[in-house]
Amino acid sequence: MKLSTLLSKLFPPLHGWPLIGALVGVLVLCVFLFFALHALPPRARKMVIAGATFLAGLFFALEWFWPAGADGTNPLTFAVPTVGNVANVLTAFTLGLGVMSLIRIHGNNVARQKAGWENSVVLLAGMVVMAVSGLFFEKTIFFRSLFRDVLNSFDAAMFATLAFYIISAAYRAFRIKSVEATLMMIAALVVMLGMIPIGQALTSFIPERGSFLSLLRVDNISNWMLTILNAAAQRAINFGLGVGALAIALRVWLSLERGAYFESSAE
Amino acid sequence: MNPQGWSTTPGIWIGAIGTLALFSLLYRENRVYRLFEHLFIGLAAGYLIKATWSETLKPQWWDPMVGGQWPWMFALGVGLMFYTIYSRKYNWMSRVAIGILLGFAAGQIFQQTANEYLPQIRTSFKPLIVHQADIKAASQVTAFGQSLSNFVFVLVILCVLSYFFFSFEQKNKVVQASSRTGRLMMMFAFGAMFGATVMARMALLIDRVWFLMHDWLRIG
Amino acid sequence: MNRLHWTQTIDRRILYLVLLALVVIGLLVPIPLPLVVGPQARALYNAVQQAPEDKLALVCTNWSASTQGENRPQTEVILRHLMHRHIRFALMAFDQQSTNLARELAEELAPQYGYVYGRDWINWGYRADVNGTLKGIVLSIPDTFKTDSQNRIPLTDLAKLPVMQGVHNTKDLSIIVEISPSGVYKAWIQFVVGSTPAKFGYGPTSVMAPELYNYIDAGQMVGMMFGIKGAAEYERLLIQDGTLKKPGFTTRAIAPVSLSLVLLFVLIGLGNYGMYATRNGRKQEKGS
Amino acid sequence: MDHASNSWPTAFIVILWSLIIIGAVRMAQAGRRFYIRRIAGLNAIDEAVGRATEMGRPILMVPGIGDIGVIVMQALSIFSYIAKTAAQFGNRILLPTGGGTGPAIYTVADEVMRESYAAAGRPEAYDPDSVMFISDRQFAFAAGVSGMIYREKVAASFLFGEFYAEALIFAEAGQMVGAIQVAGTTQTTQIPFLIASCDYTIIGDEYYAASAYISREPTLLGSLAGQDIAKAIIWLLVFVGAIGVTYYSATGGQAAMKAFFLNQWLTPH
Repeated sequence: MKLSTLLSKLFPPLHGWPLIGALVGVLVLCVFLFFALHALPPRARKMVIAGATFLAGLFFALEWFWPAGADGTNPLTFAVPTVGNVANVLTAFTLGLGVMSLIRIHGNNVARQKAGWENSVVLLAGMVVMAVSGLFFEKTIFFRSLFRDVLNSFDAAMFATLAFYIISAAYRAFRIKSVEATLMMIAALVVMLGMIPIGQALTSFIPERGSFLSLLRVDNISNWMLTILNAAAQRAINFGLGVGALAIALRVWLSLERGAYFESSAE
Repeated sequence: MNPQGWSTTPGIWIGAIGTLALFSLLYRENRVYRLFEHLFIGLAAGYLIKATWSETLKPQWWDPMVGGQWPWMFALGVGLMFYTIYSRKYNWMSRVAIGILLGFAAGQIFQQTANEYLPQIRTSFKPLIVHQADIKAASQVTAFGQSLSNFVFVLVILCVLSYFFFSFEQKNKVVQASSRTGRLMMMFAFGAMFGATVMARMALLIDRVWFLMHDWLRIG
Repeated sequence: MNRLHWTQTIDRRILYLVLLALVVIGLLVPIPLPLVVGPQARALYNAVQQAPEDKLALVCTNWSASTQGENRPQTEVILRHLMHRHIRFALMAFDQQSTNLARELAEELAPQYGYVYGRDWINWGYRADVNGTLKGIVLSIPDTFKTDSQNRIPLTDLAKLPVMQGVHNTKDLSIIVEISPSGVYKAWIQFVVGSTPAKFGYGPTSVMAPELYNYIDAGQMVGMMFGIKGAAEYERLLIQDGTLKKPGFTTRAIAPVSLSLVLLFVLIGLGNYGMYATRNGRKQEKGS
Repeated sequence: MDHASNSWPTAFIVILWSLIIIGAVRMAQAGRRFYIRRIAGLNAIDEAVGRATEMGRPILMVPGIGDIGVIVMQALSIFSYIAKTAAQFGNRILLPTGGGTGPAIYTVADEVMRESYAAAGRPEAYDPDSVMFISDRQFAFAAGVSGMIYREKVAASFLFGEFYAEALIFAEAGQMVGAIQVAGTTQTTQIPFLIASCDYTIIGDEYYAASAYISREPTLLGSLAGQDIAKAIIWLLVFVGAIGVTYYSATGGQAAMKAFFLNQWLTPH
């Protein structure tokens, strides 16, 4: 029997009262499991955490390593979207923690009338107005304008400050102080020259193609730097990052990790 | 002042004043910035609540569950484990839920590594001597130029990789030279990346200034 | 202290003010800066110019508010060009925000060219799954998108959506242009480009553009617009052929872009000159 | 490729790397000691904390806006070391979290900071308000954190994690208030901006070496040695591959060999 059919037999879809019964039943079971888990000794708790981590990872690992048939799927493939949804839903449940963090800090500010408490009022009011109008009045001009004209404008404004910061960063950093700083500066200047008409005009007397010299056009040099030097350097850096990510993922998955969060035993 | 010349949409007004307020941080931190910073965070949090419900929880959890797929209720059980962090006694249980999230992320690493990095290794096998016959007719690159480019490409990869060896002392002269070259090549690459980003950032500023001038003040 | 010392320590607020002034002036006063139309923009223009009129063009957008500075003008010139040539087009997106932003842009331009929704253009809407969607449209567009996103009318309902006449899969497209700040082009090349006679063009942000030369060189992509500069080059071509009567925002925007880059050159030059001069000065003081 | 069976040679290499790394970790846990070379940027962490103590101003730690996963855990592991030092000297710390999974990261960060203070022997000094969720939205997070940098006049700023365009906003804001800044990110495209604005920037997988370097924990040093061997394999593959392709393209006649080398091996089907 296929795993998917087995699962649908084990957990048949229910409707009406049986559904409500099942939902309540699951909740009661969860509460029971909660206290059962808590009764475990510390060593077993550690194993529960390690086991949950391992099993969650095992699904994706198995699904990938299990040879696929001619149709490009294996017996686990059907569950990939569902497991992806589970991950999404679990992450979504953490939302309350974030909102509680905001409410705690800013609610405190307001309650104790700390300096700048008015700002905290604005923050909380903004949150309520946006959430309520989004959840219940989604089709209104009010919500659309709040989202597009206000929130999006703020996003774009903050993003645009980068134009200023990039100027001051370049002005300060691109000095001929060391070999490294100089190399960075030269590369940046050549690439920027290749982008503006004035820079392109510098070497525009060289024919665009067909001549050996055309490689010396500013735009060609700039392209060469970006596609050869830059691409190769980035690729090598990313190899290291890839291996590093693989290593820490393996350590976390197999509970071999040591350091913050992992070394302490569950009390 | 001609009232018709001004946009009347309150949203655009708040957006425009907020834009100016957020820019004002560039001068110095001030009360108006603070006000709009908090408004921004508040609105973003409100939108997060809305989006979490209508884009994730409702379609992926609530709808299927009330549609008959009752095992989804277990997700709530696991999800509530996160909230044990508020209790000294039970807070270890949040680690089970976090562990599941970390496990999901970690388990996909094999596929990610294979998909992202292995093809890049393969495409790094570039011929160091290119023959004219192998060059596409339309291309303006000469065989010599392509050979040189390929040689530099491979050399840069090897040098930069050698910079990232950590677990032995780099005493050997060849290794030292290679690692140093790798570091310099990286700096060159970083400069190129910096230069390539400038124009995009300027375009964003111009877009915002245009928004202020055109959509808000209706000039230009 | 050396009298050139100031060139090393200009207050950042002055830099910011100068930049802002350059941008405002550059937008207000038309500054005739030379603009070289590069081969990539020209190739994309030619591809749209030569795209068959009896087929549907596809414009895929993935940009949101954060990169609209470059991607919006690119979308605008492409849509204007298509509308001027009376090629019907479809919009699609892999970004939720983008589907609204592109639709609003199309709604803004449509009346100028007498375009009617459902007859001359259509919005297929947004899909999150890139690979699945692209694999899907190669086989069947109506099966993949099912309905249009505006009115939820089935794509097969040709009475209500005559724009979909004769459009079954990617073979029936006249040209594909994606405007995007992200790397979705790889999926297009992997899944779609080989399946259709339609040419594939691109509008990347200038950060991403350098990645694409490879693909243009390999013929997998017909051409591209290099960020805002590319959009301005494209607009220049549209003015030259009479599609556009007067220059739009894009042409205006290119002057402040160039000016701000020149400002950066000047500043880096000043900083280094000051440092060099101060250093030399110090050496002389020691010597004397 | 959706499955390992699309290209077994590819899967083989991934498995080989994994086994080498796990093997090195086990060796380290069994008592074998591994060496680690100097990483300049990381020595600066103590200096930065010291500066903050002198100035009596807070220390900022930002774990980026990436989703919860291994990159964030790595950042928190670095921050845990910083927090321990800060706890000993009585510095205030600030740890804002953001990104799509910001609330989940907030949970973990809160635990890690609490533990770090306890490990430093000063559990009472931990202020739960020092860890906070700001926003899932990239630029709302940027606005909040840069406001914080200016208002609190942070003395030291540590940016470790997955950063995108907002990296430069934080780094320049820190620069403006005169903070000493140490940064590292897995997003290579942001490294140039961090180098331009921060005092010390660690590059590439120095990021993953950081926790081993700081803690000298045998497990992590072992893992690092395993990673080095995996990278050495890449080095060899690229070297041999390039020479091989050159040879076969030079000899011309062996087109079949070339086709195998270039097109079959490692290419998913």
